[in-house]
Amino acid sequence: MSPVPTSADDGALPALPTLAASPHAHGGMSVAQVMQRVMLALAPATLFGFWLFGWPAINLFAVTIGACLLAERFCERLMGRTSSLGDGSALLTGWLLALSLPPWAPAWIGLLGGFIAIVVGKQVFGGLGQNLFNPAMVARVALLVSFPVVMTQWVVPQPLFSADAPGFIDSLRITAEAPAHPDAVTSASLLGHSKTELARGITIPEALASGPQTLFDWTGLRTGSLGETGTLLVLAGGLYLLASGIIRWHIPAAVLAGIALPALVGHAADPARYLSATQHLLSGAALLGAFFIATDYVTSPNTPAGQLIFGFGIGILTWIIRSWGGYPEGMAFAVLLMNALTPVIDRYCRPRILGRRRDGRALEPTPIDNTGGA
Amino acid sequence: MGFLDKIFRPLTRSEPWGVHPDERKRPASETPIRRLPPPPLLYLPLSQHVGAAAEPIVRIGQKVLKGECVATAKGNISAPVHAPTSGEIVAIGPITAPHPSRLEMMAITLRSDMEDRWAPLEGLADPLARAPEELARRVAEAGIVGLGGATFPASVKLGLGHRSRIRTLILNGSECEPYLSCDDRLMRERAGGVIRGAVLMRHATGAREVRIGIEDNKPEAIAAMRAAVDGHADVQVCVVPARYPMGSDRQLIIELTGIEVPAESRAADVGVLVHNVGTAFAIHQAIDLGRPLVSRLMTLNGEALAQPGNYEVLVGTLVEDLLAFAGGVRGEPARLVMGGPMMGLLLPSAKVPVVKGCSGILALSATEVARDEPGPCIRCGSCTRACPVGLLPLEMNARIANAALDAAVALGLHDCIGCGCCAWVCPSRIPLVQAFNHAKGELAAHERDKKRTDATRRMAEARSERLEREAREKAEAAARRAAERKAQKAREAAESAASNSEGAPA
Amino acid sequence: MLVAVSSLTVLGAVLGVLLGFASRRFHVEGNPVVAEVEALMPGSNCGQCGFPGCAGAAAAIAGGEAPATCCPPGGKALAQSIAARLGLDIDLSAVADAGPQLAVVTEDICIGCCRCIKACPTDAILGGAKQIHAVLHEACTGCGNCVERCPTEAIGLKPVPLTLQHWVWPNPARA
Amino acid sequence: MTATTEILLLLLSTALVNNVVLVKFLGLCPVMGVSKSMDAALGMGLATTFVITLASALCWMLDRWLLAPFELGFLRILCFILVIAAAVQFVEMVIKKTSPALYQSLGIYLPLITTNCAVLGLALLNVQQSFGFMKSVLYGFGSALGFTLVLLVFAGLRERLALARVPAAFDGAPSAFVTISLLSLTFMGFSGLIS
Repeated sequence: MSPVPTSADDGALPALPTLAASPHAHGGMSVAQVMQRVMLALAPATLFGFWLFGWPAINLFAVTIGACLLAERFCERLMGRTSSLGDGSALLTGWLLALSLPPWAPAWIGLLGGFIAIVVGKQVFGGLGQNLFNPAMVARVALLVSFPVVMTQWVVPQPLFSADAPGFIDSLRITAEAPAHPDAVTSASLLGHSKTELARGITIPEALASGPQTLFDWTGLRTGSLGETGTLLVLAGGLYLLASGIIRWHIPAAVLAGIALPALVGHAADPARYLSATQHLLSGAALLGAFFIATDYVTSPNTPAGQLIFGFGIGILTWIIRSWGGYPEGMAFAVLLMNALTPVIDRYCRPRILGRRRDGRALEPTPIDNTGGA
Repeated sequence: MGFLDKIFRPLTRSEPWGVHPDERKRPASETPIRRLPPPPLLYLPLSQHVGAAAEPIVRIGQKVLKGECVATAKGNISAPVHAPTSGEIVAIGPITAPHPSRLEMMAITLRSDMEDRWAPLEGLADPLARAPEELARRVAEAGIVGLGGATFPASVKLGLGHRSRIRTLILNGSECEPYLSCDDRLMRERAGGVIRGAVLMRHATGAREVRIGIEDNKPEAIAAMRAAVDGHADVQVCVVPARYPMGSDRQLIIELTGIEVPAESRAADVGVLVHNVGTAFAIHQAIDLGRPLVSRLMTLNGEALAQPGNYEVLVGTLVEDLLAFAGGVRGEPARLVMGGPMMGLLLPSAKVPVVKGCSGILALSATEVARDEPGPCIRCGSCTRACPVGLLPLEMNARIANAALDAAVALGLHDCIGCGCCAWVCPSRIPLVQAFNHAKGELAAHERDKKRTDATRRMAEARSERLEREAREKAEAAARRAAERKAQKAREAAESAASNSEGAPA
Repeated sequence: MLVAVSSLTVLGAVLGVLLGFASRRFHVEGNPVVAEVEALMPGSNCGQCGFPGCAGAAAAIAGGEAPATCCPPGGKALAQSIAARLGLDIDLSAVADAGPQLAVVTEDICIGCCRCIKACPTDAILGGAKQIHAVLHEACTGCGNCVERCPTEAIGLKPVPLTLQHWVWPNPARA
Repeated sequence: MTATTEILLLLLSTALVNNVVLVKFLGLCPVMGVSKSMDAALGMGLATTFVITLASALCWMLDRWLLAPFELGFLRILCFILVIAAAVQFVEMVIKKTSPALYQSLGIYLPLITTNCAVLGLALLNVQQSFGFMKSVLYGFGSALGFTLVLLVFAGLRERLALARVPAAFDGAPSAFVTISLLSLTFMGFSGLIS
């Protein structure tokens, strides 16, 4: 054998390693881990919602998530792709959608919503990472526009194990939408109530005074979507996400500022017409949206500046739709509108490249200061 | 956007760049340097540096001594190769390159006589009194290249000091790559030589000051260097935070001088020069002792290795021999890597030689490599945050995946330093660096094609010009001949007419 | 009726004058695209596209009479850059691209007839009558014109050997 | 209500609430045709904005001072088309001169602004609603802004879509249609904003 090792000798060597570029190590983070942490952060608020609204809410939650998982697997099978249920993204989509639905909504709402979210909102574009709009919000808006009555029927909290809470068997009837949905338990949310009363010419303070007790309560004992009422728990989950580095402060802070600033100004100018900033921030899906929905990686900008613009846009639009629009809650619309603007924002908010100016031209070299003499 | 900039700049600039990979430098960094005896065969690639390959000046069968030049530099940017030990040249030909491509490269094969006899060498007496050019020439003759891994001929960089005025010479002792600790050991054990090299380089470049940047995770090296620096007022040891890629020259320059090197320019353009501490030590050896670069320190590390540690290795030693000396590998390593885990090159096998730019050999186990199948990008933006240059790796990758290379260039592909931070953090495990390497390679190939096309066009034009000229000349010649014939005929006619009139028919 | 006719006439006349003036004011000479496409072409005027030289092919491509993929020596890379310049969608799978190639003379068979030398658009073949010919690698574009002319099949095309300097990382597999 | 707020409200209402593309479904041809790149979309949007604004003004004058006094209402569409065609021709010449690249990328869609139903539609709507001159121009301008906005946003989305691994059955036009329908859905959030 020649003393020179050439590729001709390769037969004698063990199998060649598969070609791979550096780096040869990895930080260890995976998509599934990201999704798991978000779910962990959502868990307290979700459990609170389960307790507050009882078995029908639990049923709806299960149905919605089941629909999402089914739809995801169905689409992937249709496309001949391998299953990606393991990454948890479809589960999370279903989870977020369920949290944004009226807690006692019938099962078909959850089914249809899950189907819309996954098929129309996500798989049509190619699945995880390819969608242009937040799938859960696509489904919520589609449902809201199509079934406005069902989607705005808020149930008065009836905590599990309390006297009037429906048992598991009753809950199945509610979920299956047997007609016996007693009128007494539905009520308006703060945003909806104030909007309808305003339209009738009644000022906000009067409307709040005359409305039911469950309109507004910062501890979360209020009407609202399944997952949005436990505001403090939502906030805690959001802070956990911030602390664990899954999300960063830019989007949530900008969303909340975008809601709070115009609310402050509006309320100061005309308290009879506009709700206060506190009421805006603690009602509806403001916190849930700011921490969990607007921060969706796929549909939000990548750079800090872009994220601030994006978040602030969501906040402002939410406030505008809530205050002047035709719908009582604007978070879902605002998120989708800013989702649509995300490519434009990304395009105009690129980070500055080292050694270049923001417009992409190279920096001028700094003159060499050699006057001191060696 | 100037207004928005003003608002957002403070918010965005505070974003830290880079990553904090698991260091894994211990226990290798705590073991003293061991010297590897000469192996039976050494393979000396002719192209161990950036630039033109060296040209062999030895014949097969020729006996050489340690330190004797076996291949000389060819062209301005090149470096010679020296015999790392004494022995006999047995082959000059292609060998498998220490490169993931599995292609071959030209190399000289040397059979060691196991005597390791130095050729007669002479250091330069009182080098600080000599002309800087002479120092640079000595460094060039010693075949010294950037030992941090860039392998740019050191003398060329020293020569830059005269063309653009150098204010600060930076010695890079940051060693930000995980696993590697050879610079750390060098600074701990041979601090005096490094400082001596720094002083020589300062003289050669005409720099006013020397700053040595060392990451704060190497307290012993900092202490040793501080002790050695005593007495040199213009040499300063600076502690920099441990963060990858602190050792990238642009990042280190910002950290140590606050100067941001403009894109498309060299550090020398702003009066800064960065050299590795290993290069400084090699320059000390070359000038004070006259020894060319024939060996270097490298770290052997990785879970699959029995005895991780730092070794002084002759250039040209087979990785196989090296691993055997270090106690061999446990089981089958998942990857053999030359260099650090973040930027190192995958080796096709252990039957390749180590080269001048090799700072370490890693035998990584499957758990360390943690290779997962890539998933779709979820646009999480981790890569954007990690990128030390401020690029958008996810956007560039999406464009490269769709073969839109020009769009990737518009996003700053050419500013990418290939540090690997983006791929290290990517939760979807997308091989971003490979995508960028691919695109850069393709673009370079396009560039070559374009040059070739231009040359072709010039040649085609020259040819058509030539054909035209030939046709013209032919036509002219034909016309001339026709005219001549005509004249001839006329003459003949005239002659015959004359003869007719002159002479009466017989 | 008269009013309608006359008002329309006046309207048409006014707009016509306006446009006539504008067309003078904003007149554009020639088609700059042709020159740009020509700059992209290989420039060897090998004629494999069927047009008289690269300038002719460039005009045909810019005018939409020829596909962007009509240049065999340019291959996929050229088709791509032309398509990008003209904003066309092209089907690259139709382009046969064997990669860069070089003409090689098999010295045993070459009879030194000089036919290939005359056919070479870039003067890349050296040699005189009754002498073995050689190919200048730097000048050869791999157009293949010489291959057809050779009476003894001594000239063939072979791919340019891959070296470490020319090696390109493959595009990684993605999900 | 001051004049400024009125102008602002009119612009907002025409650009967002009654968006010409997503709510009135006018001018869909260029929206589908010229939305592959943001640069071309912006150019198309600006060209159309110019044509719509100019046509709104010219057509108002034409209608008020020529067609109405002489009772030539039956010639309205004909005359409007003539004016629009002339404006488009003018824009085409200017773009060809100033930006050949944009001219190339807009391609056939540039002369087709003539047949963009949004342009004629807005001119006719102006007449129908018997707006004053300023209001007509503003109405046209606001609608055109809405058109440009949608075109730009949609082009951005399609640029991203072009990089996505869309399933084969939805590649190209189908996914674009789904996208614009979702965009239309989101614009429903503006409904009831300005009554």
